[in-house]
Amino acid sequence: MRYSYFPGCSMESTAKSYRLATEYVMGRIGVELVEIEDWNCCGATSAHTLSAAMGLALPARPLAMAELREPGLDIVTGCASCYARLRLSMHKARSDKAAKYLIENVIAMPYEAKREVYSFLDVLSGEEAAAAIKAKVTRRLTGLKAACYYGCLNVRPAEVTGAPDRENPMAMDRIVGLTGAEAVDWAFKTECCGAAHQNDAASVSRPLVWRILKNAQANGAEAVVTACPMCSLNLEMRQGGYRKHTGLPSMPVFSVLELLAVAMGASARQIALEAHHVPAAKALAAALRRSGGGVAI
Amino acid sequence: MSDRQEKMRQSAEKLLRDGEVGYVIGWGATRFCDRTTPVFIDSPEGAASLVWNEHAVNSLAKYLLDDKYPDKKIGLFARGCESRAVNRMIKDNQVKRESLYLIGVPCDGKSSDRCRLCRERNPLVYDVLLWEPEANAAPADRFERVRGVEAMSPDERYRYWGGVYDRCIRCYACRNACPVCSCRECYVDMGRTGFQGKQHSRSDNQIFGVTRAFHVGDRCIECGECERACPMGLPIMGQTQKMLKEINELSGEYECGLDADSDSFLGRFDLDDKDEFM
Amino acid sequence: MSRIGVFVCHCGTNIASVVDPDRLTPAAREMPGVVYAADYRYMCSEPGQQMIKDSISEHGIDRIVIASCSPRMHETTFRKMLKGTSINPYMLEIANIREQCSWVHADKGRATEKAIGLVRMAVSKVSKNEPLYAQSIPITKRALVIGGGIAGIQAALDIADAGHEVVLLEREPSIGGKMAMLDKTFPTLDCSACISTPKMVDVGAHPNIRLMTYCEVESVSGYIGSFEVAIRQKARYVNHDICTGCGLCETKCPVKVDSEFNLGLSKRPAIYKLFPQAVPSKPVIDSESCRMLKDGKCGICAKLCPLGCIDYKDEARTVTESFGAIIMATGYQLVDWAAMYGEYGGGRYRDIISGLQFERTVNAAGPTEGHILRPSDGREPETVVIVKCVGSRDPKKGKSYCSRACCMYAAKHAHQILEKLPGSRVFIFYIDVRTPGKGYEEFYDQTRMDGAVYVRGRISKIYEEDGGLVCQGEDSLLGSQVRVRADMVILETAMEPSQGIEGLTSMLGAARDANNWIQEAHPKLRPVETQVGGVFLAGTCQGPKDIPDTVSQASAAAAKVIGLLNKSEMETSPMISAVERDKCSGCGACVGICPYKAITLQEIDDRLGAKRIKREVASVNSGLCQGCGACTAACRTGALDLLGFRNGQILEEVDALCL
Amino acid sequence: MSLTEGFEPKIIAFCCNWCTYTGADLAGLNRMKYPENVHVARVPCSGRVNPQFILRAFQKGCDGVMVCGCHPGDCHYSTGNYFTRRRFMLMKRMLEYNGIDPGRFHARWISGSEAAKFRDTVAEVSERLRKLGPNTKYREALREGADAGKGGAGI
Repeated sequence: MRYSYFPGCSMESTAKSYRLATEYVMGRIGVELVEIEDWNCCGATSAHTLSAAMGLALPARPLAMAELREPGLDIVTGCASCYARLRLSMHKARSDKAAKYLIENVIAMPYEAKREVYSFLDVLSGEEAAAAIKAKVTRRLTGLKAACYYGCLNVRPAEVTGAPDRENPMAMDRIVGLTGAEAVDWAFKTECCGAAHQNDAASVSRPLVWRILKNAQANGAEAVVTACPMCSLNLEMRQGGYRKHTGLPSMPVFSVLELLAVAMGASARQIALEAHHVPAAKALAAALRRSGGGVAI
Repeated sequence: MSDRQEKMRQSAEKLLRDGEVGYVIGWGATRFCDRTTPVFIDSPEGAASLVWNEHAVNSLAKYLLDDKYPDKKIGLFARGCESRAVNRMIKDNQVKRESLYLIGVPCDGKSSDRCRLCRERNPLVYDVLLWEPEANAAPADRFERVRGVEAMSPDERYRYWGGVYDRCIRCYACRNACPVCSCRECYVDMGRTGFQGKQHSRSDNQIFGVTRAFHVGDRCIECGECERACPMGLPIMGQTQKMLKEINELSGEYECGLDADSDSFLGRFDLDDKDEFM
Repeated sequence: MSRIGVFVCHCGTNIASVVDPDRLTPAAREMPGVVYAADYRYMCSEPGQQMIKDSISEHGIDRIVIASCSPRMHETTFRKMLKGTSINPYMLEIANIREQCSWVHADKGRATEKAIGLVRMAVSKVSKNEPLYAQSIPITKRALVIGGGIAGIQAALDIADAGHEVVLLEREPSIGGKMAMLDKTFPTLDCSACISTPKMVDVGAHPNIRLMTYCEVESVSGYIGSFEVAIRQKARYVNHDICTGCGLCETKCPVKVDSEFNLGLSKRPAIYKLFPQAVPSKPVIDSESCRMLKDGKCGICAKLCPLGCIDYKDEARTVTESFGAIIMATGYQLVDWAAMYGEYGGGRYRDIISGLQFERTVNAAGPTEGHILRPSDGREPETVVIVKCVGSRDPKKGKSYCSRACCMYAAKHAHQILEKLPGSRVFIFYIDVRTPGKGYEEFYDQTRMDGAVYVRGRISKIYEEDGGLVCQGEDSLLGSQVRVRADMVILETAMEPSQGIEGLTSMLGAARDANNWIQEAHPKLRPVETQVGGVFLAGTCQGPKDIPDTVSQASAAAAKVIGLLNKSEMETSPMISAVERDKCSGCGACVGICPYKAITLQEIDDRLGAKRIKREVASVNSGLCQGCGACTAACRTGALDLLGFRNGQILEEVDALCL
Repeated sequence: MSLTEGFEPKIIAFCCNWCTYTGADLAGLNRMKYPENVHVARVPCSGRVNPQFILRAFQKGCDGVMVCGCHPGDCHYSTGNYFTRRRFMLMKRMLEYNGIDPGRFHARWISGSEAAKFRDTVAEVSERLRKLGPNTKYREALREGADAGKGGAGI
């Protein structure tokens, strides 16, 4: 399993634990990520609101680079925003001759969109990867009730993502299940978290985060699991005021790769669990204890 | 080359010896080293006269229409062009698949101008394939010639086609060679229907030209036999290709004879067809 | 050489004031083949017609041209006139020199010139006319009604009352359809069963109606007046000839599966009647769930039955019956909302039900005996949200059309909840409220007075939280987001054509519209006919409608059928397509073009030199062909031609104009 | 110039019996006025019109040809005009490709109620043809006094 890899900007900054967990897990299950040479920002979420051409061309450039250097490899990214932008450029280059022409003129190189763009969820839910995960899980997170939050951009728009179910996707739930944790059935898997407007319209956007957390808790979840550094950041950093408004305790937020890493034996330090805003290690430690492993995290 | 020729001879011989087919249609030598002729082999011994070289130009499929109700299967050497013709004939209910034995012979390119538009060298339908499929060569620009005529002014176009049809001798070789011309009696041969006159004039020749395009244009497999057969060397595919080009533009990628099921353009409709007659 | 007579009509001054008969008539006389030409004040009048008839015999005329008003006006008149003469009624052409000449042109000289041209066209065409003979087809005096809902029931009763035999076919074990499932009907709130079950009983008892339940149409051939329909009687495993419908067998059946009639809100045994008032009131065994039929172990019902009706070896049978006319009354089904609306939970929440499930819930004969209880825990809901247009008026996710009945039954549901559950609250989310019907707007007003809260906007998401359903949407009048916590949600879902409509319509050759409803022959003027002669439409198979409209259409379709069956034979137009077999190569280009499936390829014996061969040629069914001529334009060789509008005739017209 | 002065084009209009022919009749009932150039040939359906008829009309001396029928979806025979639409979309392009001026062939949907549309269409086509002048293309050899010998084989 080899992929051209588009890390995205968050991986380099706020998502340290996500990055470490990704490296840990992919290494263990034998997925080789070939980082795209000289990749650039995909432009999310500002570029396409300012210039349609820029919105298409920015993500297309790393894709074109990837196809040039590694023509046999599909592309994978771990961020939902990046995924949505990359996929849109791929989709447009395939379906709209004018858009392809525009893209190629701006990036000054050919882009044939021959390879697919995948998310980590696509990669990890494949049969081969799932088998590898099963083989590598050494300790189980028994009884950890997690709400899988996919975010809107992993599934929408359907004609771009090709997601079979926009309301109740199950790929992450199945991956979480492999760690021994329990994915709860809840209603806000793909609801907007208001990420783009958390800075400029906080009074409107904060409640969007809160209602997601609230529904997760109402359905018995003790943690939220995401597949995107931006989703993670947003759900985790915007919990100030949540307790006051809802009377509910704050919620730890993990990336699905962190859960996998811990289940495969990674220590808290190895994946920098201490970098979380909402204390995260405790819930995992409790789950490990329940499984009888008793291994300190 | 001779290896392939040998395979063809062996295959025909066996089919005839086993009584699988009544006869085999293939190519045979002529007095001229750069010509072959279609041959009809009806004995195992005759198979030795089959040839396969770059001069095996004629499309053999048309001969099937001369024997639509055979007692035994007919063996036919089929390249891409023959197979597309057969598909079309099956769709047009002219021949039955079960009365044919198609000996697939991937084409290695022939020395004929008719092959310039070839997009499919390998048979699309066959009972046996004598050798490995060939890679398809990049065909010439499919509608290049049509675009050339389109670029002219209306009067220039009229002069162009007028000039073409002034030279037409109305021999109907184009029709006789065309694998999708399958009427029992062609309208131009009828006295009574009177769709058009038989006289040899520019007007009647032109009308024959446009009518021919209309009759075969949405089923044309682009084999180029009509132009090859034309003794006056007239560029008459310019008419059928125009039909195909317009159909392509109206309804998306359109090629005929790729299978034996697809309806032709004028035989069906789409509620969402373009409408310019409002 | 033909002997043509030309008769120029003045139409009072309508023609003669612009077109000069004194120029036209002599000009006509000079045209090739014309042996006589005359003009007269009113050709269509009694003396005018007499003059034509006299001239025909006097001058040995064998075909005529009448230059007069539009053929759409008097072609039939003059054809009738010719019936009393020596010449065939189709040896006639009309030159339209009134509507298309004297009335639209002012310049007398030029109008007269044009009239001469029009007459010349008609003269040329008529020279190629040939005698045509109308065929008459016998009418089988029996009707088939497909579908035993209220539309089929009404149509069958009307036809039977008029004295004709009817077969009423239903694929379920009982007639009754959707109306039998409803509780009350808007706007009068009379009990649905009370008005529909007596009709069901009438059907069962009517001497002219033969009920064929648990049956499906297997194939249809033939045409108006004589359809041959193969009907498949599914295996019932119960001998209905001796069964009295006592119901003993149902009591001890160990199998329990979801009840179709109660839409999964209750269970039924494997041997069952669809519902207590079923007609026929006799059970069938559902072979898919019966233990005896599946595993060969059980047989309890057979032991219980005092008359020995149970027959596990029963098999499906196919019978072929003849009919003169067919009524389609196949009705509708509700869309599968769970597959379309993931945002409403995609079927995961038990307390979101469809309007029809609510009908069963509120129905005294339903699973809760009429108590409004929510399915999850059997509690009475305090707050109910009703969502309208679920799947309707939603081109992106559902259907683009309006389902027509939902506005009214949504109001009815609100009314029933508020009446049965005092203190409850009902919110209705709507796009528009449409109440075009007698007493409908008043009913809607009353519902609002009762306390139903109408909120204009769609629901964007429903989710479960803290034991309730949160309905999130927009109040587009206030321009704000709203969220309502409900105990139960009712989705008023779109109607769509019944499953299986595609197969049935293609057997009949009837067209469907873009939404798969059966296409009527003309949206205004022939709303209960299909374009296939002898096939009529009743009820929602043609498009969404409520009960009053359904019943009206059923009676209208019945009237059409009665009119047809009252005749013993019917004349067909002889102006239809004809095949010249010698020319036909059997390419089949015409077959797919015919909208009536009138052309088939037929094998004929022929000779090829000394050899006898069988070959296929096109064959036109004169009962089905309507004479449009589309096939002739597709026929390259001209083997197909349209009688009355032959290629040769039209070419003559063209040539004549260009002279 | 001399060719078009005082020139009145000859137009044949193939009209379907159920829509356009009825619309033309309605124009008469309403006493609408339009040029005398157009002669209607009645056909049951626009789908009945064989492309051969159009070629023949040009050959025999019509200056313009119209094919008119019901609007798509309204065909009396339900689907006839969908085939008309395809057939004549191609025909129009083939004629133009062969050098016939686009103004000489027109296909139009005119319903039974669109008397005004019939009038306007006829007026428009007739005006356009008046400007174009007589059609010489596809004409068969004119009998006497024509410019015989100018073209190739028998004009």
